[in-house]
Amino acid sequence: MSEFSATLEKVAKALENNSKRFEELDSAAGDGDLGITAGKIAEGIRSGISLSTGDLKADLMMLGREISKSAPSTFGTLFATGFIRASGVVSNEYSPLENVQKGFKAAFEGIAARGKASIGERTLLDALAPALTALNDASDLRSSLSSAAIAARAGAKATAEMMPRHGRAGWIGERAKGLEDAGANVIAVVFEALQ
Amino acid sequence: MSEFSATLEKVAKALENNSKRFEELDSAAGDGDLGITAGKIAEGIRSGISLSTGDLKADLMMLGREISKSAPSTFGTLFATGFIRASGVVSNEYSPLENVQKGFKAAFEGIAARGKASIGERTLLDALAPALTALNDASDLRSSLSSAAIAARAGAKATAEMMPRHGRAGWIGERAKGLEDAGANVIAVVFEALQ
Amino acid sequence: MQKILNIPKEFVSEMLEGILQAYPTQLKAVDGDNQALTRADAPIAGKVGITTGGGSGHLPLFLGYVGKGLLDGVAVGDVFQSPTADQMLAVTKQVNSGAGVLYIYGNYGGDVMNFDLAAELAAAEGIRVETILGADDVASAPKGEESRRRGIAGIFFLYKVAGAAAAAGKSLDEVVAITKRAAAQTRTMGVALSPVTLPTVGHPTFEVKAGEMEIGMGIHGEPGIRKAKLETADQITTELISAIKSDLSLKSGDKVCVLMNSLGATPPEELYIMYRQVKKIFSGDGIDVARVYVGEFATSLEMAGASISVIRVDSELLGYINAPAHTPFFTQV
Amino acid sequence: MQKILNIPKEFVSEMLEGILQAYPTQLKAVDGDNQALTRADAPIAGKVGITTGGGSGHLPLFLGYVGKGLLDGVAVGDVFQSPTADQMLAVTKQVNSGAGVLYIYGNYGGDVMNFDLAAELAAAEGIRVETILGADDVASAPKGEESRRRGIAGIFFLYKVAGAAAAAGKSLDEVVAITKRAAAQTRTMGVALSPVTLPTVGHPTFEVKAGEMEIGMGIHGEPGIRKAKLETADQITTELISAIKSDLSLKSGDKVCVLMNSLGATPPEELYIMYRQVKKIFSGDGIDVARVYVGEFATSLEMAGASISVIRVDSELLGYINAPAHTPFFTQV
Ligand SMILES: Nc1ncnc2c1ncn2[C@@H]1O[C@H](COP(=O)(O)OP(=O)(O)O)[C@@H](O)[C@H]1O
Ligand SMILES: Nc1ncnc2c1ncn2[C@@H]1O[C@H](COP(=O)(O)OP(=O)(O)O)[C@@H](O)[C@H]1O
Ligand SMILES: [Mg+2]
Ligand SMILES: [Mg+2]
Ligand SMILES: [Mg+2]
Ligand SMILES: [Mg+2]
Repeated sequence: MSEFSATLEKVAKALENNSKRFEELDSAAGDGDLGITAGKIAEGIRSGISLSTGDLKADLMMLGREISKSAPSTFGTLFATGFIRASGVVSNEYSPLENVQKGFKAAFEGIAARGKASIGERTLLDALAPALTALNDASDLRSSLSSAAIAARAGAKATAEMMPRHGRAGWIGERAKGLEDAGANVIAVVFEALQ
Repeated sequence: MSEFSATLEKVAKALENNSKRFEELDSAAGDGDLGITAGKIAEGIRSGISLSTGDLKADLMMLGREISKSAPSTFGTLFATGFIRASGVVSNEYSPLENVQKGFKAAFEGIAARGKASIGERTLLDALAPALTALNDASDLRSSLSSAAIAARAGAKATAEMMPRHGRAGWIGERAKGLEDAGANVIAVVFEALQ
Repeated sequence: MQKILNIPKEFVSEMLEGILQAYPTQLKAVDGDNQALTRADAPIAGKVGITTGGGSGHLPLFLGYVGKGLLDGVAVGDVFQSPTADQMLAVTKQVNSGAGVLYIYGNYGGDVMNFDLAAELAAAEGIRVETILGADDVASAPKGEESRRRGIAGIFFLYKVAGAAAAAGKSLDEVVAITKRAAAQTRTMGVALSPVTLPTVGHPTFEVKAGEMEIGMGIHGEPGIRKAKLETADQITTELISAIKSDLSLKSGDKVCVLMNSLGATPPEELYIMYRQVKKIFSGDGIDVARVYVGEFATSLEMAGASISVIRVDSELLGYINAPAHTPFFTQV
Repeated sequence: MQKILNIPKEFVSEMLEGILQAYPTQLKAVDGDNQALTRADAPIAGKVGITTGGGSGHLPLFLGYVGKGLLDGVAVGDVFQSPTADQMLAVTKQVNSGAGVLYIYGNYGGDVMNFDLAAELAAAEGIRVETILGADDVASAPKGEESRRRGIAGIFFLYKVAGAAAAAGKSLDEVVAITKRAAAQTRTMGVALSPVTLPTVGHPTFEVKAGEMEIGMGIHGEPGIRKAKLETADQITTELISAIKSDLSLKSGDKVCVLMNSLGATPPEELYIMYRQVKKIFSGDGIDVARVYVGEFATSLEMAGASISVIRVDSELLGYINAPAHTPFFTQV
């Protein structure tokens, strides 16, 4: 298994290990299916790994397609969109750090466009945006990923004070306050697994 | 108000006064609507009285039509059928006793034909049949009606030991045993009011 | 009582008002009585008139089948109650074009009494009336006592055959003959999963416990043949179809039409899960399903449960079943 | 859980199996995936393809509107869940005859994400895709925030208009323009009287207490705008119609079509009682009801409750609404 695949496997495992927590958060403010979605994303990731060709661009596209097939909920589709958009910008000519930076930037922009959400609206973007900033501020891959993990976690924490406007949680408004956003938590877990 | 109308008014009142009892009996073995039906028959009788012309034949037909309009349940329709069939056989040329005997005979036959029930099957027929015999055995109107009332009541009592085969009670079978038939009880009340 | 109602005892009159307002070009009331309804264009010259009647609470039964290619008129009773003989008589007179009238309705005491009386009064006015009863419920009486059986959703096939034959210009005798043939080939068996609440009563009038079911319970809560723990869709379907198959002596090579009916609250999704099993059984037996209807055809307010009706068809019966029809509640092209 | 089921998690696959077995001449699965369905005769040469999609549990939504004069294909999700982008893509490719494809579906996050992704992938394969969202639920967001509104039963009118326009040979741009006009004129408002139970969950996923109701609750149990004691049919109807009237700025002389929809367990009898009041209000306001539909159009399994949809029509929109259509679940002549 390539290093890339091994890292993805770590992400899949982390998603499974935390599915209970995701379910709890999504139950409180949404419809409680984010634990299931996390499990299905893990399945999609594994199925993408098994089809891996070694070509980063093709593999990211494949991962996105497989995740979208196995996890069709809002979050699953946004997650898959990130891979598909990243696929469009990575290249073998770039350094790993460059690919990570460009890939996550494209993922962030694609997800924001697809979900039509803005920063501060209590979504996964509120964990992804600070992580992206941290990635860009760093000069080597290792430190970039570890500071991104810290930033994503802080971002997820901060969602507890935000009013939801998107997804099913958007319908409950004020009542969500005090609780962290479920999707932002998934992002934090993903970055913690990547480092 | 003619004597005929006054007698019918007594029947109407008796039906209303006993509606609770009819409801109880029909609830135990049928669908519990016989109390309501009795009230509606009383209404139909009063509406027939109000349209009375003094011609016995025409008045019985009118009573039957009015009862069938206001009380469309099984029992109401059978009851109405009795009046309509009686209307076909009475005549101003007969004595009151003859008219009572011929009228109830035609009513009995019409009800039996319409309901396709036989004696002993736990229906109103089991009160009406002994009453009819008593009417025929008597030689004056007064005694004929009083012995018919006694016979109808005894007939109604006897239904407690019969297995129902008709109406909604037919569906519960054995479970009806020990209770008198609701419709037979109505007949007993009617004859008690007539005497 | 989770019902959208005004005054409970006005349930039927308000419903009928709404229906007449919804379909003013298709239905009309006879002599201003909304409980005596006919096609707006009745009587149809030269056509045998077909009427039905029965209590309310079973939509689309009974009035929903009044329209082109189906019935001409209907007498509408209160919830679960027979309409009056007078109402049926008024409908009869309105739909009669001189070709005679056929009554088709379910085998319930009150209805039989009233409609027999109506037929008697109509005959006295010179209208020829014939009657065919829907008595398709296998669960309501054993073989040999078919005439005691209640009528439930299978009556749809009788309406369809009679309506199409009459629309095709058949005489009263011919319509009677073909409809009798349809009745002889039709069986239904159902299962109830919940009771119903009559608007004027306000609480359930009988009981079906959560987690249980009653096989063969009637659409007014008449006792069925077996109470049991709620089984799987395949088990229930197999039991219903087995009873129908044996009562109708279905055999390999037979052709049937099937009607999957919800009693009200059971959603169509569940009917299709059941149909999957019906099709499996019939395929295994070499029985050909020529047509299937799935939906609400004879309901009991908000009762949960379903029934399966089967009619064995030859090409003539199938031709009539496949004929077009158009009413406010049922359209087939 | 009073449901007729086998294995709860096979609910959707068994239902789809039953549906395909019931209508083999009308529907087909794309590449053997029963969750990607199209008309059996798709693609129709030269015609704009119209597809929809969404979660299961809402029959006849969504797949019930696939057929002549209506839609060409549908992606079917699990109960209350979006289908995948891949399924929508497969349907898109199957129904595209070269004239382009229009997506019409309800405004729910999961669906929007997936179908936007599908559209993106279809575009990459050279298929032109346009999208119009059903967002008719007045209760789900205030005026000024219409784009946040959820789609419920009013989507029927969008399907009807788009389907008829496409069947009449209109181009994709023309179909989009007329359907947008229909969407701008359509509003729905509903009331829930009971919760629903998802087959895989086994107990109600939200609460509506006996004797209470929730005005504006969504068809998946999304919170409404007002919980209250259950009111009369006339009171409820007046509240729903008032909200629609003011949101749509209906005025004397306007012509509308009305759709009275049961969420599942509420029987048609009650819908007609409500319609009586709708008609009374509109008559009083000088608003003309050109057509009314009454029945189940967008349900939520066995949920009790109802919704009222209104579309303001001109003669072009009304012409498309009145055009014939024929699917396994909906026939209009
Ligand atoms: N429009 C959106 N843009 C970005 N993120 C979103 C959006 N809608 C939902 N999310 C994220 O998805 C999470 C919920 O995902 P999921 O449970 O799959 O959605 P749902 O059940 O609402 O369809 C939320 O916690 C939020 O982080
Ligand atoms: N076929 C029948 N022939 C004679 N009497 C009958 C018949 N069916 C029912 N009855 C009588 O009618 C009574 C019930 O009447 P009712 O409550 O109006 O009928 P249901 O509720 O069954 O329609 C029974 O107690 C019985 O006496
Ligand atoms: Mg969720
Ligand atoms: Mg979800
Ligand atoms: Mg009774
Ligand atoms: Mg009764």
